[in-house]
Amino acid sequence: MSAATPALVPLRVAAGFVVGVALLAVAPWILDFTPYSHNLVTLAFLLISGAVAWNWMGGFLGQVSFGHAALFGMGGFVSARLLLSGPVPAPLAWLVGGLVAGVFSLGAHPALRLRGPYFSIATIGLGESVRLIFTYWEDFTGGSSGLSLPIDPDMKHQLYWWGLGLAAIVVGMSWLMRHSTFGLQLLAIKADVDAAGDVGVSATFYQDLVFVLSGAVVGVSGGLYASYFSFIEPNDMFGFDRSIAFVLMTVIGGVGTILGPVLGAIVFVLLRQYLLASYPDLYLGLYGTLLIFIILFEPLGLAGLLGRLARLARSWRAPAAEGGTP
Amino acid sequence: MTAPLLSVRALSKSFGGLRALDAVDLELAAGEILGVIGPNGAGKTTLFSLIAGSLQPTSGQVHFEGRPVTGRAAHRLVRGGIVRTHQIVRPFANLTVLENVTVAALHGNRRADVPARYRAPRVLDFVGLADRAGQFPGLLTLAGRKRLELARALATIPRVLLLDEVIAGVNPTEAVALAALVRRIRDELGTSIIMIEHVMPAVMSLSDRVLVLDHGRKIAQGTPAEVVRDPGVIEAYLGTSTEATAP
Amino acid sequence: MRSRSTPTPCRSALLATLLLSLVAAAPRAAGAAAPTKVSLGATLPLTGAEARIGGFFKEGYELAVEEANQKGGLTVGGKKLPVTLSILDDTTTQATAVSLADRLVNSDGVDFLLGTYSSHLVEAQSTIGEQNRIPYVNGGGGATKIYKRGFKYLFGTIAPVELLGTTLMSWIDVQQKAGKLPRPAKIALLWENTAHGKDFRKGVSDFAAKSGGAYQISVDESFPLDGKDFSALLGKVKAANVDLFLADAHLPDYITMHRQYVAAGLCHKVVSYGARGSEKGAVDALGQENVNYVVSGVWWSAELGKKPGLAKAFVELFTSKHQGRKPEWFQALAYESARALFTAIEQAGSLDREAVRAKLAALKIPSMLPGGTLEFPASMGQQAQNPFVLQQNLPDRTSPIIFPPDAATGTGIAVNPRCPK
Amino acid sequence: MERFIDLSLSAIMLAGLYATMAYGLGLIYGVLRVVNLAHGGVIMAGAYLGWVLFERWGIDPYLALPLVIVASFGLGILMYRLLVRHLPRGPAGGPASLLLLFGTWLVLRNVAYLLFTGNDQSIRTSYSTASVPFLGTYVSVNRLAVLGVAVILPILLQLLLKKTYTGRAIRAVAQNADSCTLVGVDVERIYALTFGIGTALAGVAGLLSATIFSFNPGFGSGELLKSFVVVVLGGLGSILGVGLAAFILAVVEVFAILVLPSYLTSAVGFVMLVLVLVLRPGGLFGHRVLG
Repeated sequence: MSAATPALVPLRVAAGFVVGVALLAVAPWILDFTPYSHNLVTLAFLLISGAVAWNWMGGFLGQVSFGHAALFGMGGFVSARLLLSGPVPAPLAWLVGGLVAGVFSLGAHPALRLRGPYFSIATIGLGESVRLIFTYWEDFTGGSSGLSLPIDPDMKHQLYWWGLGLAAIVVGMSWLMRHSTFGLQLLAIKADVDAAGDVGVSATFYQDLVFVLSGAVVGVSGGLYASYFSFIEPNDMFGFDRSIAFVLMTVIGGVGTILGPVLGAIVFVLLRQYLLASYPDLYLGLYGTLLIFIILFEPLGLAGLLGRLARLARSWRAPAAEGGTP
Repeated sequence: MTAPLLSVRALSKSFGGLRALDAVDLELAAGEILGVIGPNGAGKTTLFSLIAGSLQPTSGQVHFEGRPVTGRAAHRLVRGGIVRTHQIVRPFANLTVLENVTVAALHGNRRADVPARYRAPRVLDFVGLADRAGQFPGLLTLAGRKRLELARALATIPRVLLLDEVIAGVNPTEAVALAALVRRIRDELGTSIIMIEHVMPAVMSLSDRVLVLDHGRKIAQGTPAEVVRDPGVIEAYLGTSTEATAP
Repeated sequence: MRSRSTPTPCRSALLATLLLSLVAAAPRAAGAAAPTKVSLGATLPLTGAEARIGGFFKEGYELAVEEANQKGGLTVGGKKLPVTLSILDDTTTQATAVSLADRLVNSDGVDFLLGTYSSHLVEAQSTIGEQNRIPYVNGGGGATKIYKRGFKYLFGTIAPVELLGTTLMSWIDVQQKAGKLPRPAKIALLWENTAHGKDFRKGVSDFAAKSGGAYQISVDESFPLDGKDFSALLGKVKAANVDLFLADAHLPDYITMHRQYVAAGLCHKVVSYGARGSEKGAVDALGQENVNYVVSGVWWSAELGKKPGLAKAFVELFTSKHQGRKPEWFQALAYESARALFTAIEQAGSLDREAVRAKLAALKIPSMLPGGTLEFPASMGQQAQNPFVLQQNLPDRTSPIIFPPDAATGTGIAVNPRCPK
Repeated sequence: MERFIDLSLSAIMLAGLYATMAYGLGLIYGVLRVVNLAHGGVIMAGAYLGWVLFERWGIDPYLALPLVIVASFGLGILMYRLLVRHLPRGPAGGPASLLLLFGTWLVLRNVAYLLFTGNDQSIRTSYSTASVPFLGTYVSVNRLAVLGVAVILPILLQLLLKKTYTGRAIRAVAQNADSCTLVGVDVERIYALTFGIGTALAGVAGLLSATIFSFNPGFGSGELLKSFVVVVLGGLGSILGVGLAAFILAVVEVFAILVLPSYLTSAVGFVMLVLVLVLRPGGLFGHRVLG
């Protein structure tokens, strides 16, 4: 799977991907989803898209953003405004929301030359100022009382497939990024931004590009989210907690991996839905402990853990043949 | 001699009150190896950073193939054909040796006729790292990492290669091998080279001409033999420095 | 970081699908057999920013359910059915409030929903009731805009916060007409930037606008929830030299702001923090001498229980269960919400959601809320319009009701005696 | 004129508070190059400790200062030994340290929640609302005391850094950890001590904040953000810069009310944070390490 081999998508990967997506697309009928499960999986798709897109910045480029809620909220409010303004088809509104969020993310361009903690702190500052300003901006966001969209149960039902489509596209993009020379350059920037420049990689260009892509996807998922909940409010959409959620999902799942953010988002939904409702006193500590353990013992998160288990299982099956290779 | 490939005019750089480089001129002809020597803090690495675009000069010009390139960003200069290596090697630790080179091969000289993914293994072969292609750089010896640094620079198909102490720090056997590699780069690939080096025997034997810097100024320039006889150089550098004779 | 050590794509896809089906593996709601119980569901903020109040609402709901079950349950179509209530924690988060309500309806199969607390959670969560055509009765979402969306299944026992501003101004107006306050009176209006604060502001400023110049709003500023330093804002109030200080704040902001207010040597003829003022927590944190004469407006007060009636019965029921602790408006509104739903169910004589919805829409029952009657007028988006009661803290540690006159248990003191002449 | 005096006094008092909040964050960054995201959690812990001491044993918050310092110093040492020590150093460790300490903060919050529930608490002393007349206006006694601590703390810190062996070692490690190892300084020990001192400062900030604000387990996030702004303005790692930066931030925030709606004045700090990071990454006063 080296980048030096032709970058065509291997048949096995493509087949697995298509089968997986197709299975999920027909799952509501096969598994006879209750409306609740249906909605929950839809939500998982939206979170997956957001987490995967965050991971392009945080994992592939190594720029940990604590301000992605700004882009999420932007996408959500632009598409909500469009949907409220007249008979705009919802997908168009989401797309426009995403595009605006993508362009909006360029506002962070000056911060992109900062690296490491400096960048992270700058994104906190950006995110919080955006939140305050947009909460104050009544005409656009409805101020602190937010915006309500008309209730449309059919639309909410269909969001399952829209969400699946978005998640599939985004995961596919992740795979392509990872296994192309494009991703190789992102990794080079992550490793050493100056050295990357010295071999001709334009860090500025790639960081801008990835940030715009990430912002656009997060924006689209924000738009879908607005349609899903029919009510959005700036303090929630732009909130610091939401930015943190992107970080938590990705890091717990496995930062810099393809599968990690997907796992992380699913675990996030599962935890919130089943554990937290019954053991509310423990959820912060649970996330905190997970985070600590992952940073100290398994930097690749759940994805890394699964990889480890898989290798362990393999070496168990063939103990004699290939013991000892890492 | 025809028009120089690279010419530097009155290049200066100040950091606050400190004048790190003071009105330095130099010219590099096609296919030439120019050695740059001088005591620590003489401004050698600053000179490289200015030419390669890592730093912005305070004043002065750089011309490459007759066109002004002063202050252009590093990644754009690489595409034009000027590339540098670092004294302290900086491989991308999270990429394999082959991938390290592939990244570099993606950019660099537009006149390349071979696609990046085919060029990278050839370059590795050229520097003698072909058998290490799948490893991560952390497993290489220092000499190996220096070769990787060279390979990465070469993968961009440079016209001008700025080598910052590629030989210093490795054991004598490897030093000889690396010096031979530098010569092969010029002889077989036709790349013009400016090299900063503390290892005197290597500089003296490889360089066509040598430029001596001290306190940010050029104090001498000429063939190795001329420079060694220059009284100013002897006083400023050879006479006082112990490093001059160290391997 | 070694990035190539993830499992192979095929296995990954399989795994993701498996995990997602785990998400989807929620039990299906039971089918429509003959009902053996009335099952209700609610989420409340039991953790997070509103945890304290979430707990109060839980007390109110539980009291109503216990009371109903002690009587053998609800009489539905001639049969006594016991009531069950499952309460989940929405962690004061909108998204959680929405998906847990979804779970209650579509997975746990509850018959009806009771609401959560605070306007933004109710506004988000009530969409679930509407989508699933299931009655949703709440006592925690007071913002008028929640009820302006034309929802048919949403009922609020909590009167609009706007009315709080109006009631406060009505009392002030009485004092002004009695010559105790200057005319025109200058107002400093400070409101937290939430739906709550915006409604309060609207109530006050609409009243002032219609007063024909009797009131002039000199300072009109919002502040963020959990604001920390109000000194600059209070400096502005001071410079404006106003007569009336009308603010709307949550408890922590009230404590922080009022400490700074007192320390800055401020004093106004009328001081109010909207619904805040009489709670024990505030008195403990600020000291009795500093909260004296603060006027607060609430939806309900245990003071109402001093006169015989429904409120008295409720206060007695509550205090006997909670070792003498008195209920606040939170428990009362929660209790009234549950009771309104119970009444509608019994009137409908079935658990049919449409029938119960219709009964709720037509409901008109005697209530312990100020005004004495609870109904959900369609013209107001099915939000109850009961008046507020104003209380004033007195140096003897009581907070009698001072307005409206029919509910009053004491007389209001219009010019704050704390202020130097 | 009176308005100007009012605003200036507000700004000075606020600056005192901001400075106490930011010293600890600045010190830890200056020496360990680690952004202590758990800073807000330690502030919260300090507030609760002060509250417990005051409510249970009636110890005045200012008399409780030494106890809180010792306890949060211990907490810091523990956090360093158990967690921070295991982080990779250098640029790669940056994001990891942020996340690790953020996780620690979440755990601290949860512990506080389990111990004290989510209810808002506050400390009310006899002087909580007392004030003294000054230049025709009133100044809160408690805020004056906070200002006093804010002025004394950096002086003590400078004395510690300049006059004691440990202090000199801390400064040396801040300059260059590698050469310290060579000359026999126990760098690990210095790191642990610094982290402890930094968290002790955060604990003090929490205790002082608790005398002004009401708090709950979520307390500290606003304080953390303000500390970021101050530390970045002052140049990450410069103690005196922190004091100056706190003053600048407070002045800008307080005087912003003359031109901005009150609600937006808190956004001013964040905008400044971003501008300074982008335009002058070394802080307003240039980059100095424990100057």
